[in-house]
Amino acid sequence: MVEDKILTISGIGKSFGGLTILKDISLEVEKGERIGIIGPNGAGKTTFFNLLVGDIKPTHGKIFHYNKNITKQPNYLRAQNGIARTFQKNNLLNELSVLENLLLVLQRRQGYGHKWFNRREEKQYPDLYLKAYELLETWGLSHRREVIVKSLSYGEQRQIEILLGIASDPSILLLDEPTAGMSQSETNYIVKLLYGLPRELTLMVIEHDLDVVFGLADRMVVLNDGEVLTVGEPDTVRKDERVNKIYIGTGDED
Amino acid sequence: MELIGAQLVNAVAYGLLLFIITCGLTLVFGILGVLNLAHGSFYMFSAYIAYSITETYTQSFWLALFVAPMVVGLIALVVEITLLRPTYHLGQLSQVLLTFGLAYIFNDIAPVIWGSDVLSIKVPSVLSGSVTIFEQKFPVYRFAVIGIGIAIAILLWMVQNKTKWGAIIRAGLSDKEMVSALGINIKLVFTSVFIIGGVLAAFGGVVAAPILGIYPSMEFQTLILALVVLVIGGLGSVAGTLVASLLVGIVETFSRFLAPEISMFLIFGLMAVILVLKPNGLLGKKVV
Amino acid sequence: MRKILMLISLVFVLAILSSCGNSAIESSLNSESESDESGDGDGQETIKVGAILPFSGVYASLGKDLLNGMKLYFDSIGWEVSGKKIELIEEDTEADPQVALRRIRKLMDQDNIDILTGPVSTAVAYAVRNDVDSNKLPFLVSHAGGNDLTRGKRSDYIWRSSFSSWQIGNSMGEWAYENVGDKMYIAAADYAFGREVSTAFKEAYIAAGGEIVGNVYPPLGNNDYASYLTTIGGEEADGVYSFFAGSDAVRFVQQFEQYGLDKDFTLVGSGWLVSENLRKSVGSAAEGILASTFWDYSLETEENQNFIKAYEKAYGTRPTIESLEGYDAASIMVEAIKELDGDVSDSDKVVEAISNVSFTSPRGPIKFDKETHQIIQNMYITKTLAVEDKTENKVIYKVEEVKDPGK
Amino acid sequence: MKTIVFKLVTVFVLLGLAPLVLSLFHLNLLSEILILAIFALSLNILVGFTGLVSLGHAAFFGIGAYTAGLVSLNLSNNLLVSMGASIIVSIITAAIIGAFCMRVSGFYFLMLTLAFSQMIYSFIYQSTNITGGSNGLSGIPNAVLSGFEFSNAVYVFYIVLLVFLATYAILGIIVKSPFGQVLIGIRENELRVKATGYNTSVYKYVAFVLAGAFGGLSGSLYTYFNGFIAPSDVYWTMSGNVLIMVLIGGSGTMLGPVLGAALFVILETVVSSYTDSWMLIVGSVFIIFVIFFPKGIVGIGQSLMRLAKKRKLKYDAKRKSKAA
Repeated sequence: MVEDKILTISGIGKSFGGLTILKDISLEVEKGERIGIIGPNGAGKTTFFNLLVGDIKPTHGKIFHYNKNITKQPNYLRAQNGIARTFQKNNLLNELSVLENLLLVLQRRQGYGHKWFNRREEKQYPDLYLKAYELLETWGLSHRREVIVKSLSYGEQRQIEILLGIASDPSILLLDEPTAGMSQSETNYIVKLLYGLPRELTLMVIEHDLDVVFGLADRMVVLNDGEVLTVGEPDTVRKDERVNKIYIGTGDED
Repeated sequence: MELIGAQLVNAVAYGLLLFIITCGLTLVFGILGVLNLAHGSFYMFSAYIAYSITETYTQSFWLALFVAPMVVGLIALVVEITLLRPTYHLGQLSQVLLTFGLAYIFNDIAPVIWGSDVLSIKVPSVLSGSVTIFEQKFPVYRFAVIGIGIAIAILLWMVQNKTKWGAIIRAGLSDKEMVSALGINIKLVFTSVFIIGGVLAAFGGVVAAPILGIYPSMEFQTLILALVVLVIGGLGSVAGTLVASLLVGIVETFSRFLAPEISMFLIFGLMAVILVLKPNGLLGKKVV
Repeated sequence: MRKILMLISLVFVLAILSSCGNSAIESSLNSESESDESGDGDGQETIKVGAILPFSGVYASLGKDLLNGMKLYFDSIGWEVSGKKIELIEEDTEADPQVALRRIRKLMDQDNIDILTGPVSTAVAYAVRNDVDSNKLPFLVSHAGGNDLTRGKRSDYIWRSSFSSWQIGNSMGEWAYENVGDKMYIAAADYAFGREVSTAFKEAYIAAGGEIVGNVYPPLGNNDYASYLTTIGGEEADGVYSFFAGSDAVRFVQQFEQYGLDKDFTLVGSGWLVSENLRKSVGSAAEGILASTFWDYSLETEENQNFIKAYEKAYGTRPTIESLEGYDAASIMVEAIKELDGDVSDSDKVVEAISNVSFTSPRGPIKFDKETHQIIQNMYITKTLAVEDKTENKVIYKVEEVKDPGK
Repeated sequence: MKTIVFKLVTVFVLLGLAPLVLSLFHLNLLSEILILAIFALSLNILVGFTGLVSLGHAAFFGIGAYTAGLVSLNLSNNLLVSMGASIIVSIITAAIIGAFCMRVSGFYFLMLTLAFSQMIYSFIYQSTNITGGSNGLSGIPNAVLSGFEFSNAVYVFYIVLLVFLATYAILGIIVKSPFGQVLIGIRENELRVKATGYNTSVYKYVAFVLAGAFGGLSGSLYTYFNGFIAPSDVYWTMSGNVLIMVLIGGSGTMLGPVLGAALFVILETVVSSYTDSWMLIVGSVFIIFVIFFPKGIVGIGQSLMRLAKKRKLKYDAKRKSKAA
């Protein structure tokens, strides 16, 4: 049934109390595929992500990662297995520095998370620090290394948010509105970074900026009222009347 | 059989007494998000003030029942305006700690004013008789406590469900930002609710004084018990507090009856078990 | 920066702590080799008496009464004995043994007191026992009644002028069998003292021929006795022996009456059930209670009447049993100092002198048992009567020269 | 590592001189400060580094103290035996209580820890036959180590000092370790740390047990120090006091709890000579700190230092411009 699909979502749904947020979503994701997810506010996009990463459990349906049923797997295990996410609202360790934020992700990935009897410092973990410096260099954040996160600009924090997602070296990265609230130049910068990500990394992107997402995605999923409205190539979706209708109907501001 | 029936009456009376003492704490937590550790101090001050009124100035229990909550309400007002209002931005934990500090302070003020002797309030003559049920005499005052408890429960339910204030309060329980978005003066709501919490604590102090007595450090004993009830019921849920009060009343009364040596142990055990089974208390919403 | 902070704090701590006085090493070596710690020799002009009493917390009122009683006696002799001034240094124990230990170490090491007196809480007395013993500091216990202080934890330097739990409970046993009935129920607060007193009563009562039909031990500070009272109400007994004190006593006695138990049972207990400062709060419910005690306001001896008169004049309120304890402790210390002609430099001589003190106190003739270091005194049975709109205790029986067996 | 050892030795030598300088009374005060400092440091793992506010930490202090006392009385008064037993029993207790407490957070955590500590308190209070009940456990023999008896305050002080420095060093390393950094992450934003792939429950659990172990250790020291334990050491006010120490000193720092403990003990000793209203004073001081100095004494120190630095920079700049 399941071949080498990296993610197989079969009929998942979620309701809170009497309210149904998502119903019967099914989707297969190929390795390396880039999927854009759009839909009006309240369509259930973030809930969908929360289900995939395991922050909430589905009311019904199943999720497979390769051939493994991960429906009941807790979120930290999914993260360990390579399903990483970014948050719609910046969700960082605000009182810590950029470097410390990054190191926390990297030390888990390199298996140092449980080490308790030596200080985490460059002398002890040269590889860890080297990797961190490398990443910061690539993302042009070296000069902000020691800055406390909360004193960064919003756009910079947004960059860190995405950087942390990538730093964990995931096989799938779920990006929840990566450019939300950013200026045009910042958006362009982020988009460039996203384009530059390695092709074998599977991406799922929720995005309001349709230009960004149509350029990036191989396939589009349109959600409306908790249901899949349509799935298809960006060009097809762009021309779909129903899609245009809901977008014109509601406006796309968040 | 009679014995069990009689113990049940004891349990209900004790449970409702706990409810009277605790409901103010619940209300304040539900709306302000402040776990008011000075709640016990309000309770204590009220009992002492009631003592002064009934023993020193007049003989009227009823006057005390009215005046003491007013005075304590005033104290609550001062506390809210001077201490809590300027510090809401510090976060909920800091506010708990502030009220904790207050409880320390109030603990030392009371003996300065009223001395450190054990005091008590006489029950008004109307309520001082006794009734025989289940072949056992019960003080009428216990039934009065049951009545008052039920009345307060109904009153709180009515306010919460039938009035505009209740709507605000219910909204406050679920979403503070929304309340301010509706253009309602949230500061006023907070102050009022804190005063009401203080008044309810004070009311509990007067009602409980003839049964539980007045003595130094009485507030900490009551506070701990109230916190247990609050947590079992679920933080912020008035209905939960009512259920929890009765549950604690029943468990404590019957454990005293059946296994007096471990009764102290059992109440905390009950709380631990309930929190493990239902981490948000019996009827509580999720609070972080 | 952290290093500097650390250094600063270190210096700060050391600076605060390093005041004058001889160093710890010297004093602790001294205490091992040399015998005498307290006092600075005969040349001193004042005799320092340290009092560790609770002035805050639940026992605060007891502590204040004890202090008032002591001061009353010292006032009466002008704070002077054998040409030496008496200096009283009070320390608050907060009824917390650890705090008490800290305070007593201050009294010993900083203030160099000559005699120690207090405390209210037995736990405090036990806590300080070893420090007192190893420092050879004469310690006159003026309230704490735990049996062990004059039994297993006996020390050459600790003498008790107040009472022991055994004296309180035992004195009621035989009398209750003869005058109340042959079946009793026991209700006592579940803490060491409550257990000790009720055990002493039980032994004496059974020895006299009585039968204990049941017992219940509510926790100390229990706030509602309804459940226990309903249980007791279902029992067949002539009386209920109870040990409660403070707010527990007020609640228990009041609720005992409210639940109608006073109609079927005689309430018997210790003097703290109906003590002077509680009876007003208890109200009419105290009427008819029989209690055993070593002093009562109603004692009609000349010594007692003088004491009461002086106390009421000084403080405008009736003395309590704790006031008497303080008064007596002060008298005993002064008598002992007199015998030594004011020279308290040798603690062995001080305790020797204390052991020889005997006089007629407001509570009756007292002397010390040189074996156990426990006071030998009369015990009284009182009955509480309604007088106008108040209640008064009345001594109805005297048990002479009650002596703790010491084991 | 070398600098740490150097620092430790320096502090040890400095504080080790204390018995020569201080009077017996002040030395005892210092011992008590150090014991309570260990206790506060252990709570700080939870409150300061993991962000879990416990109002039941006295449970571990009491368990450590009573275990040390009971073992000394009944089994062996060998220092290592009784201290080891204290730590083991504390760890077991913390492991059991922690398993329950990890299921809840925030206020519920605060309340559940309070509930468990009160359960332990009532057990100790009512088990008169084992623990001495309200009278406390007294007559505990002095600790002995290979024939040497810790018979006076000076010897006890050196044990306390040694254990204190060891604790300070170990905890200092742990909080800086990758493990400790995860705890700090949990304090800052548990959701993020989870999303990063950490099983935060396990980390919190380990922190809880660790705090319990060191809490028990400090309790055992208190037993050697006083030769006596009372149930009031397990009562919730003790938990409240240690929480106050941590917060006044500066939670989330290593030095803070130590300074907090020192201030608390010194203040109590000084204040109680003048007034009986000790709780009023400590309550007021506490409120002032919560409102104005939420980062505690250490926070004040840091601000002052920053200010001094700024001044110095300004001064230097001025001098330079003048010279020019």
